[in-house]
Amino acid sequence: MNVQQQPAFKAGDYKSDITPIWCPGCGDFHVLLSATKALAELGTPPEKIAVISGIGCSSRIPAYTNCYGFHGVHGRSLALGAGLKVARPDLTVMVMSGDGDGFSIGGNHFLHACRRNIDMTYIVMDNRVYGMTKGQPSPTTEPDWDSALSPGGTGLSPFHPLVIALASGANFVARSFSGNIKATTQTIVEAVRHPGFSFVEILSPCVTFRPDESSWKTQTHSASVEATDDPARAARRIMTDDGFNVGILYRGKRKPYDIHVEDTFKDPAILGEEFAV
Amino acid sequence: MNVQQQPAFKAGDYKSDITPIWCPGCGDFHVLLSATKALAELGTPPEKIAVISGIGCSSRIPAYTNCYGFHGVHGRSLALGAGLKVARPDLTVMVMSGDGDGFSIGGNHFLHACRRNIDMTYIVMDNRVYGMTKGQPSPTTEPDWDSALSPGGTGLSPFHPLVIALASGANFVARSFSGNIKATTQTIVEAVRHPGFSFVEILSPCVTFRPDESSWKTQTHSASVEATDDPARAARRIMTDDGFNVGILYRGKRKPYDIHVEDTFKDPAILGEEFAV
Amino acid sequence: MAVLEKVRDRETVAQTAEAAGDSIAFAIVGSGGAGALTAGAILLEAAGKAGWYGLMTRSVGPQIRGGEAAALISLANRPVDCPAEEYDFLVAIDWRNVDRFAKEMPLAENALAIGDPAAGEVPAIIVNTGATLAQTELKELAGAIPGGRENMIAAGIAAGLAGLPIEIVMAVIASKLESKGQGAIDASRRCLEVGMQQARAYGKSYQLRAPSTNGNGRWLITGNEAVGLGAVRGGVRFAAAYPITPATEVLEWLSPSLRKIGGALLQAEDELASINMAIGASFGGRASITATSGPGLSLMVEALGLAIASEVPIVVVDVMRGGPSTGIPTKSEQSDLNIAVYGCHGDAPHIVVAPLSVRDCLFSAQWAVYLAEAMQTAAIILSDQSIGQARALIDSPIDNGFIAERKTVKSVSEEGYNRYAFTDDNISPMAVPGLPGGQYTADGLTHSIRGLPSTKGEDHQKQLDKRRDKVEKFDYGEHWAAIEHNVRDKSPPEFNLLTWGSLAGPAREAMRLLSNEGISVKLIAMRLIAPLRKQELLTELGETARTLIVEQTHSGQFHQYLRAKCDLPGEIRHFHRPGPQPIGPKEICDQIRDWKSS
Amino acid sequence: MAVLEKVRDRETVAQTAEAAGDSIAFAIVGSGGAGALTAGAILLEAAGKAGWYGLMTRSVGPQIRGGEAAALISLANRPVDCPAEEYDFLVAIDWRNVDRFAKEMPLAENALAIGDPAAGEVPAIIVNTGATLAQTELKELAGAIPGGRENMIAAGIAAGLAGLPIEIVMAVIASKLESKGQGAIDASRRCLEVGMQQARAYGKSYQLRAPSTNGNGRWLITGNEAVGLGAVRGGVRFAAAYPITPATEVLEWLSPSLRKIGGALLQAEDELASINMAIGASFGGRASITATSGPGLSLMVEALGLAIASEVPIVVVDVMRGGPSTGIPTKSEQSDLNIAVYGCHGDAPHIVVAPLSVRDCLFSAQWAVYLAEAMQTAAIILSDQSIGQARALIDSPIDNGFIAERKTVKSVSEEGYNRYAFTDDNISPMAVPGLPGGQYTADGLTHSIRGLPSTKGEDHQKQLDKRRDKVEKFDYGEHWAAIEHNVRDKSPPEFNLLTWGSLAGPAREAMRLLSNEGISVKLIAMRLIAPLRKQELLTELGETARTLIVEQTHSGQFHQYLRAKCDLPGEIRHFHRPGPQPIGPKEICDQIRDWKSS
Ligand SMILES: Cc1ncc(C[n+]2csc(CCOP(=O)(O)OP(=O)(O)O)c2C)c(N)n1
Ligand SMILES: Cc1ncc(C[n+]2csc(CCOP(=O)(O)OP(=O)(O)O)c2C)c(N)n1
Ligand code: SF4
Ligand code: SF4
Ligand SMILES: [Mg+2]
Ligand SMILES: [Mg+2]
Repeated sequence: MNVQQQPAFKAGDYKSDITPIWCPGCGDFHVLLSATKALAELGTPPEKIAVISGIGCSSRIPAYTNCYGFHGVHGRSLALGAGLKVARPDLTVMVMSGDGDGFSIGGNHFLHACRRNIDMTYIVMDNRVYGMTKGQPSPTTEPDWDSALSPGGTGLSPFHPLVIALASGANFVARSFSGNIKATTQTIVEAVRHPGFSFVEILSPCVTFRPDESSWKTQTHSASVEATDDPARAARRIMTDDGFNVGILYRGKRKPYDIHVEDTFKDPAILGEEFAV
Repeated sequence: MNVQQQPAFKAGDYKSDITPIWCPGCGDFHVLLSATKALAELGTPPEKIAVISGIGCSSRIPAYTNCYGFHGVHGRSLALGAGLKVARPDLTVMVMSGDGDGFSIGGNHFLHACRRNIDMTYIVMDNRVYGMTKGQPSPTTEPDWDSALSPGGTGLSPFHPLVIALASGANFVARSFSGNIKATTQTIVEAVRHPGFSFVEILSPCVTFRPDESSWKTQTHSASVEATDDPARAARRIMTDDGFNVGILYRGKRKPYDIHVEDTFKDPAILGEEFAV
Repeated sequence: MAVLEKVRDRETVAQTAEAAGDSIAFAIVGSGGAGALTAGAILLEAAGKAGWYGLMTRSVGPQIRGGEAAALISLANRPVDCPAEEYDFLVAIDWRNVDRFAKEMPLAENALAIGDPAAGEVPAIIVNTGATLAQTELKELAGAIPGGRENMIAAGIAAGLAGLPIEIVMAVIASKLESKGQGAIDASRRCLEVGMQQARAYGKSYQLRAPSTNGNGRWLITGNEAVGLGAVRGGVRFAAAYPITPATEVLEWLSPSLRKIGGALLQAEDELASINMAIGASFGGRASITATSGPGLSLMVEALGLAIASEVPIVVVDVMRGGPSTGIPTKSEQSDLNIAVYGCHGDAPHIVVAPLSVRDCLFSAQWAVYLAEAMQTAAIILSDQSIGQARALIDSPIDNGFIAERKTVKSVSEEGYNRYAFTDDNISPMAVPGLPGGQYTADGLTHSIRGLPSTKGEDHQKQLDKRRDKVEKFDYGEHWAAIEHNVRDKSPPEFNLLTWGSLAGPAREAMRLLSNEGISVKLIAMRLIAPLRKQELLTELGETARTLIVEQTHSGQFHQYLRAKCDLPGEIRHFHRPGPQPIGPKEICDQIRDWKSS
Repeated sequence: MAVLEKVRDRETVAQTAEAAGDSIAFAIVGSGGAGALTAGAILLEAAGKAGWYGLMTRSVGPQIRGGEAAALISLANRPVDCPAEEYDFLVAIDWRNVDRFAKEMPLAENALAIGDPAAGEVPAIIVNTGATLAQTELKELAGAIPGGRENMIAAGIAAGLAGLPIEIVMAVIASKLESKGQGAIDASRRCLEVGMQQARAYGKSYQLRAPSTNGNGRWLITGNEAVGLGAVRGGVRFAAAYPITPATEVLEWLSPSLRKIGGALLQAEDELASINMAIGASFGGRASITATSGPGLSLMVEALGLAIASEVPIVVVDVMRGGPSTGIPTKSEQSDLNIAVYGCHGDAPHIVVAPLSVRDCLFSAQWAVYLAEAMQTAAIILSDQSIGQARALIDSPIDNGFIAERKTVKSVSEEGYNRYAFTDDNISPMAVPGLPGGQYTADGLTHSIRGLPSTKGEDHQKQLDKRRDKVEKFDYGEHWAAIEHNVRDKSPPEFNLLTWGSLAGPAREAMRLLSNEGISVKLIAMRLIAPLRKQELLTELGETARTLIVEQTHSGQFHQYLRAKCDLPGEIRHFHRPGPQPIGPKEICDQIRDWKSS
């Protein structure tokens, strides 16, 4: 991409005029801000970007950007994104999801998107709760978090998105905290630039159903070591981290998926020939 | 379980009189044999065992056993099994699947079954192909395996079932080769005995669509080291193995899921009280 | 004719016209955090304690939190069937976005609208109703009371206008604020008192007649809770859950409740898992349920077919919302009828039951569990947001006695066991895992009587016949519909009013209103949607030449469903509209009056 | 009346009665690995080269491999519409499990059944047909030829009996065995010669009349391939795939074919992904498709609703198999009509197109792509196993000219862009990503014209209206059905024969047979299932007092669908049966004859 030739964009150019329905103080506001800043830095014109999501508070984000958007059904954003990118390799495809949408109902697509390694960016706003449906435990929720649906907690050990991403072949793996706009912006920039499937987990507090997450501001700390390109090393590191380690943890070198729809087509008439007796 | 008090069972007691539809030479015959031998060794009466499957050549297995069976729909065997075990903790639940059924359409349930850690055993007959639908690449298929659906190969790096199992919390992780009846039998025995969610990948050749898999007989070799209970160590080992390393690789100590339906119930009349004004 | 009161309770008895003062309706609105809904809930409960019946629905803005909200409350001396179409008064804590709600709470002719001058001008949409406007400094008054809150002043105003005794309201508040200490309770009392004083100053009153009963045994329950309780009464001991609006409360009620009696709820990763978990548990011999809404039901249809073909009983609750696709999650519609009836691939006969009211959620859910278990098939409960999330004051409902009783084999003879054997009642006795000799494999493939996969035409045909016949020939008794006739001596009635599910409420109210005008109407509110009781329906439609069909869908799904199955006699008119606007009794009356005068 | 030959090709022209010798049918059976299917495929292709038309279906046992298989072949001097109901001869390489197939290939009165004495006794089921039995030592004869194979001897016998010239059969074999070298080719020739010699010895012949054309431009194609080709001709450039019987071949054909012209197929992890991938690609401006069967369609209905509500065009092929649930994957049925038409939650109008024959798969698929793209909605192609997996010799089909043309915006004015704007034709011009200023968010939530989520009744109603009207008011021309009348001068006809999809073939054949008896029948074979062309249908049904409806379902889904939507005139009879046994022309004739004489 030749950034020089692009007009200079500002974050505001990537923001729509729609007022988010998010609760005041929701971490997703910061994600939106960081994403638009990152897009401005990348300099791709808004009409060449597609922001794809499922259902959830976090998944409302496409309409708040000034890009093309698809607010699909619950859990299927990665499939929409994969089809779009294969059909339109010229677009920048960003899939943005929540921990319920992405890791619960959408878990299978996550596995296979990592494996497929299509050149796109997957950002999950992880608030460790189903916000939109008013506070049920998600796969990343702590085992003892009390709720109406799971009184006393689920008792289940939380899902490790980064480990799974790595184990199933994502080419770029990072974690960020929504409150840190600068780092989040930079992480998104690098995720988009990195070829293949890039995964960024953004810890994004739910002030309404998880007020306890206000502690994340102090709990998160940057990864003390540089990103590696060795999946086994990265795995070792992530499997023993405390979940609040932020930064870019892995930059892989796998070749992105390369089957795609061309810009011009041959006449399909040639396809009939094989049937002639 | 008090094996002493049970009558002595033979493998034949766990085998039904139905002739399998499998192709002559299919690896799944050996899996069936090993499973019935293992059940005989465990000594649980057939009527206290449920064998649950999805759809595929491999998933035909329940009716070939003399246990209770459920041949469900494609990809959902783990959900059937989870519901059954929570509702009937007294039963031994074995879920038996294929690589397509279990890792492609069923991938999400695999993730969450590992995480949930319900006390049951999950056996996947991995032949690295969709046998039943006549030869398409599955998630475990090599990237260069040629087929009508993916001419020249998918180009995708294969899915690592053991790594994913470990990363998502399975409590027992093993690999076996169907041709080795003795080792497979023993692995199944230990998997069933181990508390929580036990996962066994059995390499089971498809002689029809993957005749090249006849080489597995010589390619497989036993794991040179003892099973560990440290998931990080196990992960390191599995992430670098060649896929033909057989044996028990991990025995975890996580507490199994313990919410279940009781044997006797209180009168539901008490539940109305909260609504009285 | 299956006259209702013979078999069912007083809720369903036709009432004659009411004198004024027999019901009131009011709304409390405010922006997020202002506590309008809390105030409404307290008043509803207090009204119940005082002996009234009532219904509260809520309307909220799109914001997840901090958005405006309205509590819409109807109180009466008899069970309230549906939200009011006219409101007697409105208390606005502020006016923020009130135009969003205004359509849902049209003000009556001599209505009163109370607002705080500090909250700014009264919006035009309220002024234009012609309601009497009253200004009360809610904020100031609350500020003057240590720990005082505007919503409690508003509650006081409403209690005053409605004639709710302060001691009863205080009893409710005290039990809610127990943990907050006496100070909080006292502050609430002060607020109530001040509010009631204000109410007297308006010079208006909408007092209900003294209740005819003392409220003993009255229940306060939502439709979603009632579905849960009905299911457990019916025998459900296992539930699988994936949350979705507006069904989540069914699951949230079931989780702790099942635990209390020895059952269990398992939270699933998605709806594909939840329904299969329920099927697995049911295969293990436990009556099982899951609850969802349209998008989740879409994901369940494959496994529904499995339950039907493998003959493993299962109950699926669909609390309908606006569709298609994600649609309008927080609003009601009846447009999942098609998928509920026709949504499986292949020929897959099953049961669809639609509760007729908040209270009937209990009956219908319990009955549905019974039916699914008795026939070893899938039963769908088609509830909707309008009853699922409404909270009603009802008479404490007796257990209808329908308890899951699955036809099982107790022992197996030498010849062995055929899971899918043919029997006189078309129901094949089931072996529950654990029974020696009963081992079989349940299968969604076309199978022989033993359960083995078969491609034979004969096996296919006969198993399809069996599965059709078991549901078609079952004895559903009188419960397939609630039937009432408002003017008994005019027989046949001038009009049939044919509807289903939650629209039974507004339709019944319409019938009452029409009886005031001497128009004789027979209400047929269908509870059993599938299989359609064709003969019974035709008998009930009888010789009446005019039938009005009412439903809340865009395409007229119910009407087309009836047409598909039987030749409707006489002249048919069809009144239908999609959500989110509820269909009210007056609109239905207008349809019938128009027809009569045409 | 939309008389067919005006608009469509000769396949669909009504034919008058045929003299004997205008068609033959035969079967080659053998256990797995014996090569019965290979022999059949070679003969079919050779027949095409020789100038005949033909159809081959296959029946296989449950074994994945090594199970027995039968090739069922019909050849004629005109296009073959459906599998034969009577077979002229049968060559059995062995008799293993032949009783499994016997029902599918009933032998004609003067039929010949050839078997190898080495394979044991001729089974009773064959003996009892009364066919002339002929013994030929296939195994021995093959053994005597170096590299000889029994199936090639069988092919020689069949070619001899049918009168297929050896040089033409050899041309087919030579091209297939090219890579195996001259030795293999020579061995095959020897086998053929020996087989043909045997055939002469039986003293029977079923020779076809010399073909009327030379076979130039004849095509050999399966329905599944034809669906793929039709879709690509219609403009499809993206496909998403998850394999399932009997639809996999659509995907397996599309994968390399799309690649050849610059398109792409993406293999998905499941059907939830495949349909959403197709929707994503279509959002990007590419006409997109996926193919599945009933179980997969069940998993797709949620996303179908999304495509409909967000107005992103998409085509889903459902190659139907026996249902419900896993059912009978390898056999045909029409029982996914309900889910295809009614399977979405909410009100979700869309397109359902059913191909009428192997050849029509091409037309229908191409048209369906055109319709989906023109109306920005979902189109389901309801094919089935009986045409999808059948291989037919047809005239080379011309491109019907239907090419995807989506109404898009080319530039955006200052006022901005409303994705879901109202227009005269109810189709909102779509912005394709990349267009500056066209940015919008596609949404499955109820939305305003701009595409923003809305809970307003007005937005909901108007968008629902628009989505209904765009499909209802579209001009489908004459393609909604294929219509023929066998005895033109008897008007109105004595009977209407009303059917849909793949049953058009047997119904057309029945009509031909009845014209021999002077019974005048009008065939209405519906291709456009939804939206139902009610007016056109009623016009075509016309004044005929008797209409026979034929379909392959257990519950009569097609009949009920028609009833739901319109009042069918006159007397209606309904002939329906589930799979797997195909419904044949003679059964249909019997229905009509019975009715006539009653
Ligand atoms: C098929 C389906 N199932 C369930 C839902 C209900 N639902 C909407 S959002 C949501 C959870 C969202 O959680 P998450 O992705 O974490 O988003 P958050 O609201 O926390 O940002 C659920 C279960 C749905 N819309 N569709
Ligand atoms: C919903 C659904 N999609 C697709 C299919 C078709 N199908 C049947 S088995 C199968 C693949 C099975 O592969 P695997 O699990 O590896 O089993 P194998 O046959 O190799 O033992 C597929 C795709 C189906 N039955 N249901
Ligand atoms: S509920 Fe939580 S996640 Fe949703 S908008 Fe509010 S704060 Fe954000
Ligand atoms: S196709 Fe492959 S997996 Fe299936 S039965 Fe045959 S050998 Fe086994
Ligand atoms: Mg969340
Ligand atoms: Mg496999």
